[in-house]
Amino acid sequence: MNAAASTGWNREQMAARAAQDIPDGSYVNLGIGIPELVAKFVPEGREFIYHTENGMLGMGPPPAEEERDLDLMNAGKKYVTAVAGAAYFHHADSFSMIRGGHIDVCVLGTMQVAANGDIANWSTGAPGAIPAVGGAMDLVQGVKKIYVITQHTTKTGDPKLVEHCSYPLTGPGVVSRIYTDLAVVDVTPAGFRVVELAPGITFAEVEEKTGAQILPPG
Amino acid sequence: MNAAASTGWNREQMAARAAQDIPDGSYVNLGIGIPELVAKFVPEGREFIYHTENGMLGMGPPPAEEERDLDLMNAGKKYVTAVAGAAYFHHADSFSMIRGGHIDVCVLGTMQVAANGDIANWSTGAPGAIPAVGGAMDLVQGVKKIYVITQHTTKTGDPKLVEHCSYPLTGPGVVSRIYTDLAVVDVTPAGFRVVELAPGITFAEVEEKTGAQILPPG
Amino acid sequence: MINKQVSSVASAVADIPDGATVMVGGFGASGSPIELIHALIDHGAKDLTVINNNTGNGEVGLAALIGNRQVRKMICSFPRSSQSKVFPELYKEGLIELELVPQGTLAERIRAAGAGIPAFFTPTTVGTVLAEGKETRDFDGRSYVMEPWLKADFALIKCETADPVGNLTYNKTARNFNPLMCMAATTTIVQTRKLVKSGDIDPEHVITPGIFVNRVVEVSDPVHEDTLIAEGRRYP
Amino acid sequence: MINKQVSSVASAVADIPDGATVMVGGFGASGSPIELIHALIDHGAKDLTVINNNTGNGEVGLAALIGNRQVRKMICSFPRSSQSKVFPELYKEGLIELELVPQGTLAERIRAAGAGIPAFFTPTTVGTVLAEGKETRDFDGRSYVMEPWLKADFALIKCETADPVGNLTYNKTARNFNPLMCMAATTTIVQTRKLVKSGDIDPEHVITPGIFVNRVVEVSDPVHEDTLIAEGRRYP
Repeated sequence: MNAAASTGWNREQMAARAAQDIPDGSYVNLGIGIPELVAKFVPEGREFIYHTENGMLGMGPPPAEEERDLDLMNAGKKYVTAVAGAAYFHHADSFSMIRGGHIDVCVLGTMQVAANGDIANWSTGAPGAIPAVGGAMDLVQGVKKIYVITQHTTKTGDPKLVEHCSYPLTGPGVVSRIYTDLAVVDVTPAGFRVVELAPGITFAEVEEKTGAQILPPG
Repeated sequence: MNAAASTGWNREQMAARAAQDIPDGSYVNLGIGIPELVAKFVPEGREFIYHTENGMLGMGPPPAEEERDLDLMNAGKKYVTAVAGAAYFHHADSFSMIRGGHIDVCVLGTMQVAANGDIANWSTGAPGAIPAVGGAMDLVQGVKKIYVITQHTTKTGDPKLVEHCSYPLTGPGVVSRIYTDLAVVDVTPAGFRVVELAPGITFAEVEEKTGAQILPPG
Repeated sequence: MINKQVSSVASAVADIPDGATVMVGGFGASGSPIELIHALIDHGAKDLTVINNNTGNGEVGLAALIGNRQVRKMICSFPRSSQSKVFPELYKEGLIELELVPQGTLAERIRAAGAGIPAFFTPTTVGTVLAEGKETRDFDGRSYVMEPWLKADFALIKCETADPVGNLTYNKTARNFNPLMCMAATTTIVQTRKLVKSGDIDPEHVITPGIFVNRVVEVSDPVHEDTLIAEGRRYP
Repeated sequence: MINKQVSSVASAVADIPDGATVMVGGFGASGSPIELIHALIDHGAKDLTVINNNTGNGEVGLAALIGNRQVRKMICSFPRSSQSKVFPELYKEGLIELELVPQGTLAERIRAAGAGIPAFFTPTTVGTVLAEGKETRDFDGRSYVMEPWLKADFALIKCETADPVGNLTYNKTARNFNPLMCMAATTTIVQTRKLVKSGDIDPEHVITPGIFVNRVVEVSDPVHEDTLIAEGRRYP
């Protein structure tokens, strides 16, 4: 897989890298898409407890098709399972866990992240688009640490790490760390700072593909 | 019991009279003291469900001493039982039932009631007294109908139905109806109005023992 | 004896008037009271304001109610999904209104209505377009938005087990908004998979105490939205 | 494997510092974590602010903690009862502070802290001396008082059954304030009558999910305040 390595991290590798930063025993909420893959890469010796905002702690992996329970879904409306030690609760209790600061880590996908930690991942703001926010604004305001996993640029090559979000915000100044295909990037008081480069990626390449000032590692 | 009748209602009779005004199927919260006796006089063919603010619907009568459960108490910290169809819940849910207007009737004792429905039943306001409010202020603001059972006058003969409460209020303008040893009295926009006189009691006697203008029945 | 059982879904919803505000339990397909919604379609009440996390899928349940043009306005957090088309089409034509509320704020506003709390402060939406026009306020150096309670005239609820006084239990994540909506509606109408005797539900396991429930109807083999959609069904 | 079990009540409370705010579960005698309170007496932390519905009875449990002069201030709804004498005596001598909060407001302020709600409006206390100095506001033509959340550094909790991840169930009306206080403290310390394996508590029956719990200690045969008082006991 040298070819892959020389062009950065793939989806699984981004998720695995994010999983490394989550401490043992954390309560974790995973967004839809790449963030869901984090659950496949829990480091040896650690245990995470997964929260799904539709009312469950202790969410387990998807069931075999024949073992599906139609009343056991996650927030992405996919069928899931329950691990030993799970608990069910209603939506107000579930969002009390979120808003009350009880969830340790939320890993989200995004459209844009700004250098001050602003995140925009719910709407393009395009006229005529149907707005749909779900629990995104609750999560970014309530969870202790907001991690983002995203490609460094859009499919058309535009930067997703930007000076200011052009899309409507999900929340201001909430993102701690970003895992892209090219690098791990922290949001610091001085703006973006590369923490780690993906194999074969240079800081110059990251800098070029970032839409804001970004500091080198160290 | 002619002698008793000629001097009005006794405690049991006051409670029984109040019970007559509570519709079948009502959710009822009974205060400590005479109000507790209401549960002994549920009219034939009716069923009330009792709420106790420390976390239970479907409270039943006190248990025999040898059947006490130390974890099953009412708000007055007396041991009680649970009827079929009971439910336990925490304090926030319990007071959601109260504050949210879900309890139909609350029957309380009092120190004073004013002609505008003000009630004062939690503190004499005396200097040095230790204030203790419990759930009284929640109940009077939240329950749909507030009924009061009380002697018409204090032990020293002072009126308890007054123009203005001299004691600190529990809540303003909340009382619907008062059951005393002498009469059933409504709080109306025009002030106190006698609805029914106890056997052997004249309106003149009620008027004399009331510390505010009071209207005759009819 | 108190008995909140009614004989049919039709009679359970028969007095819902035109113009009513109706909460509908469920999160996507799980916990959605499909039989009660279909009864409301048969009943025909129009000009409804409906509160649900979503806007239904396919052409059954809530989506069918919307498709039947009985809904003037939706209050929800996520009005589109992979299999929703009825609402998006009407919305784009300007034929239905939308009030978008973040999911946690929606849950808390409903709970507040049930708990007699007319307003509360939340950090959710601070600094976003969804906070525009709303009162904001700082507590302990952080900004919060004031949100009002959200009440309804009726709630349509799905549960697993009910007794005659209206105590309810739910099944797994089908619980979701259902217990909250029970608290927040003037009249709460419940379809239950099992109706049991009073006393058969352990008082420790009751999720919704009967005080929040007005009517219970047994629907012992409820359909599921996902199944209906997989079968290509539509209602009516 | 996540395991929140600690080996003794002494180690469970060992890091509570002087000046801490401590919630103590229970309503009168029911649900009161007597063994944890006695461990706090042995530990000796002083200058505490304690939140409980009452102020204890006799000379055991909370009353003993107060009597041992470890409490600077009580926040409660009902500081006197038929068998309380420790608090009343200290209060009359000006040796302990009191913040009186109506019971429902106390419960809701604690729940709000756990739910990330810094303030809410309630009708309770409107028009009374307990509303003096507080912001009031009209909604839909009725007046309400604004109340702030109420947080704590530690909560001492009693439950019936716990598992290693901290899921809890309670026994009857011993539930009361306990689940709310679990949500509102930075560190929640639980004594449980039974410690069971993970998976032994049905996920449908969990009252407090483990996310709200930090430490669990098994106290398999807990004493009860009423029994101790009947026996004329005092602590230490």
